[in-house]
Amino acid sequence: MKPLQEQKLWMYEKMVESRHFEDLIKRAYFEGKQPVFNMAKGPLPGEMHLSDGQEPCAVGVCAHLAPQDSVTATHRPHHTAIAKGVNLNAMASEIFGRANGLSGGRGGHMHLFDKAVNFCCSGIIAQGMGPAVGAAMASKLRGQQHVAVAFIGEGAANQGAFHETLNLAAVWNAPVVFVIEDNAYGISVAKRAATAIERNADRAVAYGMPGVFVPGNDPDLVFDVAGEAVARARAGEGPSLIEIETIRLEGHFMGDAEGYRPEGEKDALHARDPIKLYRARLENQDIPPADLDKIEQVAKQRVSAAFEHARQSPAPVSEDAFTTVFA
Amino acid sequence: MKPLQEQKLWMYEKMVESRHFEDLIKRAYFEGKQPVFNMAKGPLPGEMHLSDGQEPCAVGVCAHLAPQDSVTATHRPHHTAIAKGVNLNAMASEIFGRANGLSGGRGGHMHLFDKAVNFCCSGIIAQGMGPAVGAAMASKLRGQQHVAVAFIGEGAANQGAFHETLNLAAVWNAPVVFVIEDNAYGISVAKRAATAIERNADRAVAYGMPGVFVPGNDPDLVFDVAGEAVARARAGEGPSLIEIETIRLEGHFMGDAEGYRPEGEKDALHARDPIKLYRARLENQDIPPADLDKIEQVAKQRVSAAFEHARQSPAPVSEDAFTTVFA
Amino acid sequence: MEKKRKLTIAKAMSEAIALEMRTSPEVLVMGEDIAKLGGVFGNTQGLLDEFGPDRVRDTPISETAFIGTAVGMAAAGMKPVVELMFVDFFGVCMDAIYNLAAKQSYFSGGNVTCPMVLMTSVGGGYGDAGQHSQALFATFGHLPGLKVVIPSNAYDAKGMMAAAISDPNPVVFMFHKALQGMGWLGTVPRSITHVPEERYTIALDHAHIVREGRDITLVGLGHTVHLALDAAAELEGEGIEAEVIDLRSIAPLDRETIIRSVAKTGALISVDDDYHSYGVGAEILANVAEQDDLHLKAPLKRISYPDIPVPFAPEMEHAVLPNAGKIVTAARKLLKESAHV
Amino acid sequence: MEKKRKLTIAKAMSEAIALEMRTSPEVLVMGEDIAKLGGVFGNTQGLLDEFGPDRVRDTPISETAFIGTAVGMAAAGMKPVVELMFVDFFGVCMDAIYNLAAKQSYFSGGNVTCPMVLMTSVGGGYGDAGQHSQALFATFGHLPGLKVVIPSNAYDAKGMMAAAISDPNPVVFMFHKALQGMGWLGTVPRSITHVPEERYTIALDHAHIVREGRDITLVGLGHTVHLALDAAAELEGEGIEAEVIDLRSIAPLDRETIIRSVAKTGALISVDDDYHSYGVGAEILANVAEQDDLHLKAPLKRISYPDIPVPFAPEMEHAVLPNAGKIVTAARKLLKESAHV
Ligand SMILES: Cc1ncc(C[n+]2csc(CCOP(=O)(O)OP(=O)(O)O)c2C)c(N)n1
Ligand SMILES: Cc1ncc(C[n+]2csc(CCOP(=O)(O)OP(=O)(O)O)c2C)c(N)n1
Ligand SMILES: [Mg+2]
Ligand SMILES: [Mg+2]
Repeated sequence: MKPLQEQKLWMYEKMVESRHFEDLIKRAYFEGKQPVFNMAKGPLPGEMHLSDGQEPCAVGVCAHLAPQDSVTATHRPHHTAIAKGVNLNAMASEIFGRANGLSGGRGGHMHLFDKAVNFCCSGIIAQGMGPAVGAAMASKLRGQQHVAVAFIGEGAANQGAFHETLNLAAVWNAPVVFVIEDNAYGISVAKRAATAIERNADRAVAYGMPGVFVPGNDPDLVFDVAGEAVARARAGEGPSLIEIETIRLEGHFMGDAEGYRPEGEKDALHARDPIKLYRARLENQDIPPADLDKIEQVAKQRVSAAFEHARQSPAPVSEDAFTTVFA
Repeated sequence: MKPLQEQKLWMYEKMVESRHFEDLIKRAYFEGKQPVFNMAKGPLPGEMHLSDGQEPCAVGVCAHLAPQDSVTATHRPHHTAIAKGVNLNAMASEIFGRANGLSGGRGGHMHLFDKAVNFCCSGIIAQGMGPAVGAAMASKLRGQQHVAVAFIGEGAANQGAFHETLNLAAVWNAPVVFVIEDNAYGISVAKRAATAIERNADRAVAYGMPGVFVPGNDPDLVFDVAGEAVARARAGEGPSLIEIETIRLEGHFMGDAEGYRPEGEKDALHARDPIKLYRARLENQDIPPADLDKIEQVAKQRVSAAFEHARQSPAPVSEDAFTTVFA
Repeated sequence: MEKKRKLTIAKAMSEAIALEMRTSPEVLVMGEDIAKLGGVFGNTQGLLDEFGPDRVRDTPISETAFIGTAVGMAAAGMKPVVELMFVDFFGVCMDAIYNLAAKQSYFSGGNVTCPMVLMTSVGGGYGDAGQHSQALFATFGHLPGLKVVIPSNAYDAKGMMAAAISDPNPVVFMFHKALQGMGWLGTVPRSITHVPEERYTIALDHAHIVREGRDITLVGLGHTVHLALDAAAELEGEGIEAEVIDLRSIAPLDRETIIRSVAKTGALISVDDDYHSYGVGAEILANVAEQDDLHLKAPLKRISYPDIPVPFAPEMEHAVLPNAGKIVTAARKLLKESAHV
Repeated sequence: MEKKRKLTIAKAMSEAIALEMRTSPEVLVMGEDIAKLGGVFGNTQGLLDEFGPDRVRDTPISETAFIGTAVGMAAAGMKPVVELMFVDFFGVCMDAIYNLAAKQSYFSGGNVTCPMVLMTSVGGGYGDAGQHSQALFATFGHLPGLKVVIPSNAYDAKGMMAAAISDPNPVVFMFHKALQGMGWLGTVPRSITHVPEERYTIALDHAHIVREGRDITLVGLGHTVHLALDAAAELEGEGIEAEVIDLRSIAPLDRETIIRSVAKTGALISVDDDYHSYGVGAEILANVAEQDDLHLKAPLKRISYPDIPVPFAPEMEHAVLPNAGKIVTAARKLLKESAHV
């Protein structure tokens, strides 16, 4: 399944949008945290997990999804959220902890819920997988054709929830796709030090479902493989597992010095920046650079406006802490 | 790896011993629970999970183990405990809740610990697997050649702990063998309704370890396959997974009417009683029936003596409840 | 005379679930052995036959997966009723319960609710030992975002289950094995009550005064309500009138009803069968101790399960469980001492 | 003058572990990111270099597996120190902790011990939101068979870690992020203390009176000890002498030290940052309320974290956390009211 030109441009746009989102986060994050880095300070307190480099996973998969389809994401959710169409203003406000954020500032960056596009995420490794199966089963039981996608990291594939949910989804023939973003690290621990086999996609045989490895961090290849899996799910043919080779261009969280990486590894990664590579490919495919510039500009503008919106939005009041605990 | 004649006779003996143990439990269990079945009453209160039919799994594996090797078993532990050489008197006393039981009556039938032979069990599905990896790693780190075996049911192979421990054991090259007793049911739920693929042994590929399915509930076949796996572990070549086809001749627990089994299934099972079949095979191999009778008699006598011992042993006093919570 | 429909809690639960399933296609039931078997504790009997395997689903032994699945279904507007067979198994799936279900509303600022019921059996006393006999009320009550309820009789069980399924929030519905009405577990006869055929609900945030009295307040929940009632009956013979409160819910906890009662009686014994420290009794006592206008005639008292694993042998288990005798003795002692003041 | 070795809790922990590892080959460390990275919270810094990858083991993200593995190692006589990176993750692995580790001694009648340490970070205040900021003290304290300790400063951390590793029982060693001494988390300066180079132990079952006073007892643990000390300093200016108790351990709980103090002061405020209901404060208050010979001059009081998930935005989070101001206000109020009695 090859992306049409407009799908390619959409993927490019969303990758740029996501990257610009992270770039603006980077700047804002260190405000108030200088000269001594203190996570508690500044407009963006707490941990911050950026998605730079992993954009192809998000766009290649979400290109196949409608708002009615569900996505559960992880502690590293921005690219996924943006590709899924989460409201950018409300998302930025949420990450800035503002009263008009997705949850009014209660959740923060690891807990983004947007009901309008059926997006959510959780900070506990692999635990979003069950809810994805649930969304898929709800659709199936209602006779709808919506699918669900659970995104996880390669480190999460060693968590019990991975096994349980893949098995359950297979037994119940749930319309769900499990997507592993293999960025080779779980914080500081290399995949090969934590995972018994080279490719998690091969674990799909344990559940009688297709498992496909997507090399190269390539949006078009992800699009292709994810397209098959989503179509399969929509057609009622059951779940699939996809593992995408990707790269993490930033530290695990902001402030991570990445001393655990072998000498030189990080530099090599930057040469593989998927957005640059994709742009080069599109140019090679005779898309005028000016068109791409324009897309880039619009996307960045949208993100900047969202940040502006967030920064100008009011903070919650302390009493808000006590509401919405219960519906 | 074929069992020697003395190993065959040992396996026969332990199977008979185990079955007689369960037979005596059956009688004792219903004491005080008549005419209305009330689990709380009689000398053996609480749930009681019998192992009738599953003896080949225990003896075929434990035939390769020395007391220094470790076994972690399940909520259905009697056959495994007996094959591992757990002190029969102390075990019977424990199940009767007596002061001289393995834990002085604190643990009961699902919590049998015998340090002398490195045996323990846990009533929470699949949770004994981690401790088996731990015993294996302790041996490895100390430069010893002891191995550990974790027994589980086929239903347990859908629990997260299964996945996590197999992966960890593989990554750490732990001298451990994972043994699944596939009796086709987890309480009332058939394997095919709960497990995405036909054979759990095939899940071993997800961990890069050998996975072998043993058909026929056959002690000699189990002996063969387990022998390879134990030798592998002892040689430092890492973990293995074995799934043994077996049968559960009694209900999940005592009192289970088994209404969930298809018509006639249960009767057919009895024709496959592994002890009868094994005896027939031994007789075919020219072992004099009288020798087998003798073995049987001695084994049963040992069990009966253990029950006698248990029944005559004193109950704990209430204050004992407060000791050994901490060492 | 009104015809009595005497039902067990098990039957009352399945009846309540069936009523909700009939009127709402969004309700479904999932768990281990809840379909073909009808639940190890009988509370889903008959549901598979009536509603079929799509809506009454046996699961693999994968609590993390199927409880997480329920959370996702609830987010999508379904109303799953899931069973954790024994509360003792919470350790394999608590994240789905306390970090997902319990926080879904909050993390979404109220935009995504979590209308699910987690029903789970609690309690010991029948020799099932340390991993199958725990109550763990406080373990659940301590974590925000969950409603945690426990019925003491069939009438309440039906109304509370209906309310739980209708509630837009995750409700942990704990049923006590000693009250469940499964023959093989024995049953406190008082838990088998008249249960009207039609649907009704019982509020999940109100304690219930099951017996009025002026001399001392006995607070219980689930099984210990019956122990308190037995104790009250015995104390009556000695001229002591005990008020007995059935908490019904520990989260939210109906603090007012307790405090109002103690304001009247001036003495309190809390009785529960969960572990002692950081337990139910601690919370009950603390609430009373925080009040500044109560005139107590005796120190507050709690009877609970000691801080030890549940032992198997009945000689030990029965000795350490709360019982009516312990309540009577404690009440006598408190009131006697107070008389000397 | 004695030379001061000012260490953070993080450093004190790793130093204590290293000392035990040097003398006992049975001690090893396992957890996520504890080897190469030296622990997300710095408490295993340097151990990989000194002891190598056999004894300092990074694990997969498989808490059930590696904590269960630790239980099996402990059964075999090793002394594993394992890390659960954030206590908030307990939901994926609690069975190994509370049904295996905690009950190994009991289920074996004392024949098989479980000498392991589970170290885990607790607490919020730095904007890490609802799944990374919880304290969950009572969640662990409630379950029998575990020792549950939390140091408030580096001196204590070193001695308590040595004691924990030497203990034949499972010890949950909770370290508070606000005290850890990682620059990026900020740190209460008072938690950075002189730490002697040599090995020493601090008993795990004794509370510590960190400040004496006659007017009111303030009980805290971990971070809230410092809040109580700050409050005490402020109250001193008003002529109120507060006694401050550092619990150090919540299981076992040193009930006597608390009761003795309240017997002297006649007033109590318990301060902790775990959820309110069925929490630490409940247990502290209940213990005092059960006494029959205390003469209290005011109702008992607890300050804790409310029963809500931890909100992300600082405007909400900081408002709901305990702080010195809240303690001062509460103390003033209690003592003022008591003056009117
Ligand atoms: C159950 C659980 N264990 C540990 C953590 C801490 N943690 C947060 S992110 C992370 C690494 C995750 O690695 P991976 O799944 O590969 O995702 P990535 O960060 O690479 O995107 C860990 C261990 C957690 N959040 N939840
Ligand atoms: C985590 C957990 N979930 C559920 C149970 C209840 N339970 C006890 S035995 C059992 C079935 C186990 O099936 P299997 O693993 O096949 O073992 P078998 O009983 O057939 O020997 C179940 C579900 C439990 N003890 N632990
Ligand atoms: Mg990764
Ligand atoms: Mg089975």
